[in-house]
Amino acid sequence: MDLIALLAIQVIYAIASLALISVGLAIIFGMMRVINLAHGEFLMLGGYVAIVATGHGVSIWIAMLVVAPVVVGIIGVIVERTIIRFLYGRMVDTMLATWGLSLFLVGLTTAVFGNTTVGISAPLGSFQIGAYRTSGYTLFVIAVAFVVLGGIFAVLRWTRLGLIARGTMQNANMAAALGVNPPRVYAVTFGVGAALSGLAGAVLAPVSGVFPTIGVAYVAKSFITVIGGGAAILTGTVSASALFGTINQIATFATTPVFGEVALLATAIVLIRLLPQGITGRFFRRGL
Amino acid sequence: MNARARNLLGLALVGLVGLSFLILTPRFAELDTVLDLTVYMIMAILALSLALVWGYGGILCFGQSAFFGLGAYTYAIAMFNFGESTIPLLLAIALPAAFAALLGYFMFYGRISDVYLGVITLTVTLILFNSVNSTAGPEFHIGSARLGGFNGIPGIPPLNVPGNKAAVIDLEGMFYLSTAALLATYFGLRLLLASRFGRIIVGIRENERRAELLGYDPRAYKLVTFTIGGALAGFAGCLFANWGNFVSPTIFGLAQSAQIIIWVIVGGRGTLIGPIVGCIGVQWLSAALGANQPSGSDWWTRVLANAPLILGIILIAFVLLVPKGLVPTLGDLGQWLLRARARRVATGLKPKQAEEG
Amino acid sequence: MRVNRRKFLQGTAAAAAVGAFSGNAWADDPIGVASIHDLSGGLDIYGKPMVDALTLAVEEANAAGGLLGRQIKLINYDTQSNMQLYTQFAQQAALKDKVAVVHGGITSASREVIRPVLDRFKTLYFYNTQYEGGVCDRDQFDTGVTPAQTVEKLVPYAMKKWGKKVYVIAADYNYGQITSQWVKKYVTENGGEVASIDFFPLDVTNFGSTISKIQAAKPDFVWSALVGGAHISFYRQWAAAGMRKSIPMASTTFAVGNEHIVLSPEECNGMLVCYNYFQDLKNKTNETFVAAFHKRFGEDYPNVTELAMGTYQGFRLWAEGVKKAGSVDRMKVIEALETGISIDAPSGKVTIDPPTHHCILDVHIAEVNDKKLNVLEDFAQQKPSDTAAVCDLIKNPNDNQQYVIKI
Amino acid sequence: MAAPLLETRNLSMHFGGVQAVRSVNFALAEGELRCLIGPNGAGKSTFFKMLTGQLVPSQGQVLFRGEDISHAHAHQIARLGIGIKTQVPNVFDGLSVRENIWLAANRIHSGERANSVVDEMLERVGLTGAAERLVGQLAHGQRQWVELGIVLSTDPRLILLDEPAAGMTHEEVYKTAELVRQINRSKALIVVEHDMQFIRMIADKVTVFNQGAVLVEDAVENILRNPLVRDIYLGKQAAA
Repeated sequence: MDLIALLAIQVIYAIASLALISVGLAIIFGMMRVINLAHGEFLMLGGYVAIVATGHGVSIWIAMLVVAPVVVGIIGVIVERTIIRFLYGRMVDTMLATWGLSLFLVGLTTAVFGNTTVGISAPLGSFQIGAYRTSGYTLFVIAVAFVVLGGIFAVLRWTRLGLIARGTMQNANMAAALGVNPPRVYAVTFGVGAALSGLAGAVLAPVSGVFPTIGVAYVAKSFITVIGGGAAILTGTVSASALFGTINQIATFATTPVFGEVALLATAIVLIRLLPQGITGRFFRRGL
Repeated sequence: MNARARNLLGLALVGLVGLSFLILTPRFAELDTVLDLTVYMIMAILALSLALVWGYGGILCFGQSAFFGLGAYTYAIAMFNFGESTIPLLLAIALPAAFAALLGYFMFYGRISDVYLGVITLTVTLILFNSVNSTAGPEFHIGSARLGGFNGIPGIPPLNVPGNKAAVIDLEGMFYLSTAALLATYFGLRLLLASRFGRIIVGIRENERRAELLGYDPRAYKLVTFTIGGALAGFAGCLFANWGNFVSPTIFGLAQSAQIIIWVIVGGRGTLIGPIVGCIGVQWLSAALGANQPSGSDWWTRVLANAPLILGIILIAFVLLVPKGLVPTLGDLGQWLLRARARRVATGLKPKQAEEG
Repeated sequence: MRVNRRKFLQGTAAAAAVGAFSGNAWADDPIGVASIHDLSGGLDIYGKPMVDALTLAVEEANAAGGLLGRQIKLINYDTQSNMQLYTQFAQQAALKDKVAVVHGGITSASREVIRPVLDRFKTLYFYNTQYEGGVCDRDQFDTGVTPAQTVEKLVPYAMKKWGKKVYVIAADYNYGQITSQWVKKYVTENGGEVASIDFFPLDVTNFGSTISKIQAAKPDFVWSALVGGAHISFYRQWAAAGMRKSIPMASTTFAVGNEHIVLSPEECNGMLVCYNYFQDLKNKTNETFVAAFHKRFGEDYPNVTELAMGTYQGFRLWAEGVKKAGSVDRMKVIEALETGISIDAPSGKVTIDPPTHHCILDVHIAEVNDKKLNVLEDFAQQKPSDTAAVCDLIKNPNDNQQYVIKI
Repeated sequence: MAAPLLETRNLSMHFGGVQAVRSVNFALAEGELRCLIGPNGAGKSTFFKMLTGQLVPSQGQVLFRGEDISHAHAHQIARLGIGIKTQVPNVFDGLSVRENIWLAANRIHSGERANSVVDEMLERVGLTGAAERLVGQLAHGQRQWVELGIVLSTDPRLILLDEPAAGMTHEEVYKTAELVRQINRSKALIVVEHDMQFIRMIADKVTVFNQGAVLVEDAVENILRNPLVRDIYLGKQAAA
């Protein structure tokens, strides 16, 4: 019984973390058709920012939930202004540019922080489920995921920014029609996407640790999730994460982490084969 | 001079340069240079395979490394079981090709296109990476070949002259073989692209729906293109396993698959010579950056002796400054110069004509 | 073909010849020493300290007047965690730089990539990392500890302290696979039982389900042979789940990548490890070494790792060999080293074991405590008994392979 | 009379809730030229898409020479002998005019024959001069001609023309009408057009679409007199 409960928590956690690491990319890709291969590095930067901030005596919560997203968001805007904006409509070139960016960021962090960086350990102790103990931090990550997704929903649904965003998703000129200059929209979008990635990176830092090359562990998985989800940013990410997360965890628990990983990837292939437009290409079309 | 003539001239030039390179290098270059060049030639074949599939077939394949790796592993495993390289070599081409055909059928006849192709192919290569990476235990072996997991398979026996185990191809032999193979691949693809088939796949890339309405079945053409690409990549993989006598799962990894795409973009899509140039250029660069590093821990060494940092900057600068890729840009430059010259000549003539008139 | 082979043979002959000549012919130009390590990419966490130690060793030697009156030139290659570059750089070191010796390779995979290349081009090779043991190659020397030297000591110590039921988790590659087998051997020999052995590829970061599995098995302690940056997350998640206090842990990989500094004390205090070297070893040589090291690379340098010391000692041993041989010629140096040369190193006395080309050295058991490694017990002069069981280069000098030792 | 060349049996198409084409029964004889008129959104283009296999009908059948092709792939239908020239020129913009035509000719002729066919066709559509230029760089009218050339080169039995005169200058319209009549000597055609002069120049029989259904089907002059047609079609057009 308690094992079931534990497994349930782990499944939900897997879904939550998958959604967290993907949603930033979903926004950037969904709205701008930019394949951001430096996505993993944005997450990595989030982690480092959180570490540095806590190192300077900032409360870990502020560091993770405020400082990290803000700083990485700013970095995102800078990247958009200096590189990405020259590449709109050239999806392939954005791939090369962001790959370069990812190498650059890895190199830079190594140069600045070296390769032995003192991490931050998970706050909130652990709690007992029957015979098992598990980390309270797990629940925190789940909570953050809910809040973030809820926030995005609210913004898309009820704010002007959200309206513009949805408009831009439908077609790029829409934004112009709405009397906003697309460059601004794009800069903001990229910034927001980066910020969310930074947040995710920071929140996951105490769990997975932080080192310059950790981005690789994230980028492929989140990219697959985003594409699997399809056009609609929110419903897409959530549904894909739910599907992949569940399968991944159950497979992992039944066998080994490797098979968990493989099961996830295999599911992705089957999914895209059955729904060539991603989940939301077929279901919840009205979704955000 | 018209397109056709320029085209032929180009071909002749490439052939000439290629052949002289093939013959002269081992006589004048140091052995280590020859060995480095060998691997560049091999990788260039891999680059060509994607140049065909993506640059001409319009199929964004993010997992070309899957076929490359399959080729390498197939050769290694078969080699340990057979000991004579003829069958392993053939298998290393046939198996990836068959796999590509299967995957291609699955994708194209499922009407999967665009970025979704990219993701599926990427996912496939990652699956291979994860699976092979977790075969370290002694229980994982095919015949007498242990898969070795993360450590990979070391000490792979080299190719031999077909039918004659004893006549092993030595290091220079490998150079000749790889370079010849690259040239053969290049001209083979040129022929293919000049053929009906080649012109049709380009048409499909340009406007799939129109091609369909003319009665061509894009799925079939893409499938064939993809399969050829797979075969080429597998062949390159086999040569690679020979060059280092070694193969490990990283061959399936994200970095490897991204690299191949980078080569093609850098060199220029829709050309064949471009990806070759891009491949050799990028490879040479990362080797050069890794060599003769200053050692120490001060901040400047950390920045200067930092291959990813520098490579990253170069790539970014490249996208922004040379958006069309190396070879096309050079082409444009040449055109421009010609036209400029033509203009000068024209203006130069005018007064004289006036006198005569 | 025949032409090629002839020319190729000339090539290698030349390469070898230079090694010989450079002993006397041009007595004043520097001796080339190549370093081939990952200084960027996933494995730089191990490579950087190794290269720093090697740099210091070379600088010290040069400051002391070099070798045979010649300066030493360190040629430093960064393989960027990319196997293809290992091959390319090994070839360059042997053929272009024509170095007297190559120090390099971190994972067993990378060693097995360079070893054949250097054998082929007759270049001496030092592999200075702790590894699974079994390599038997007269052209190569392995200065790192092998399982028989550490596991054999740590297992009974931990069992005496904590109990007889052990749960093993290991990185899914040669080192992890083989080491875990040694653990199993010694656990059973000491009358204990191994509850389970789980393997994890080096890029796994989510250990949630594993942790619950371990809880279900209720072992007396966990043996970790996890490796690399990603695996650090296991210790974090383990501690976050509140397990550190209830189930203790022992390891022969922990702290090699400075895990004990990356992690907070709450996450890893009390863990037992066993190595040849610890920065806090109390002996004269070590204290002067550490002082020199910090002077060169800064007081804030995190920690001199096992691998760094392995590399430092590797170079020192080679230098001793050169002095004894009075030449950098490969064969002469090998023969000199095979007389069983030993040095007084920071880790204590280190001696080359002639039949295996591995090292006889001291090992120490230490406990992690507030980012420091406190030595608890010392074991003098441990022999590489595992490799010795399969390898005797004195009897059959042409042996050249890595044995999988029957356990 | 003989079995029709093309026949549809209560052919219907709906996207979600929208009924684009509702149970259309339509028949075309061998060698016939039929004009299709109707206001925008009357379902003409959707109708064409179903005939060419670009859309699979929700209900009903398409029969071409007695064979049911409602579920055939676009390329199969093309091979059976239906060619289409879409409203917005659908050509290979990245290729030269010659290559465009060649891709079509190559499907039925091989080697040298194909090349000579290409030359003839270039002559016929008056693009010999522009043969080597990239189609993407041509003017709208010229691209129309290119597409016409492509369609003709595959030598289909039935040609569907979607607004061939759209965006053409006055004399180009005459030229087109001339060409269409000439084509009709050997092939059947269905032409969607708004331009009444053009229709008068080419057609004898006209089918009027409205709201996805066939409103009337009659000779040109009767259609022009038909009050119903006036207000739904011309009326709408005036309003538009």
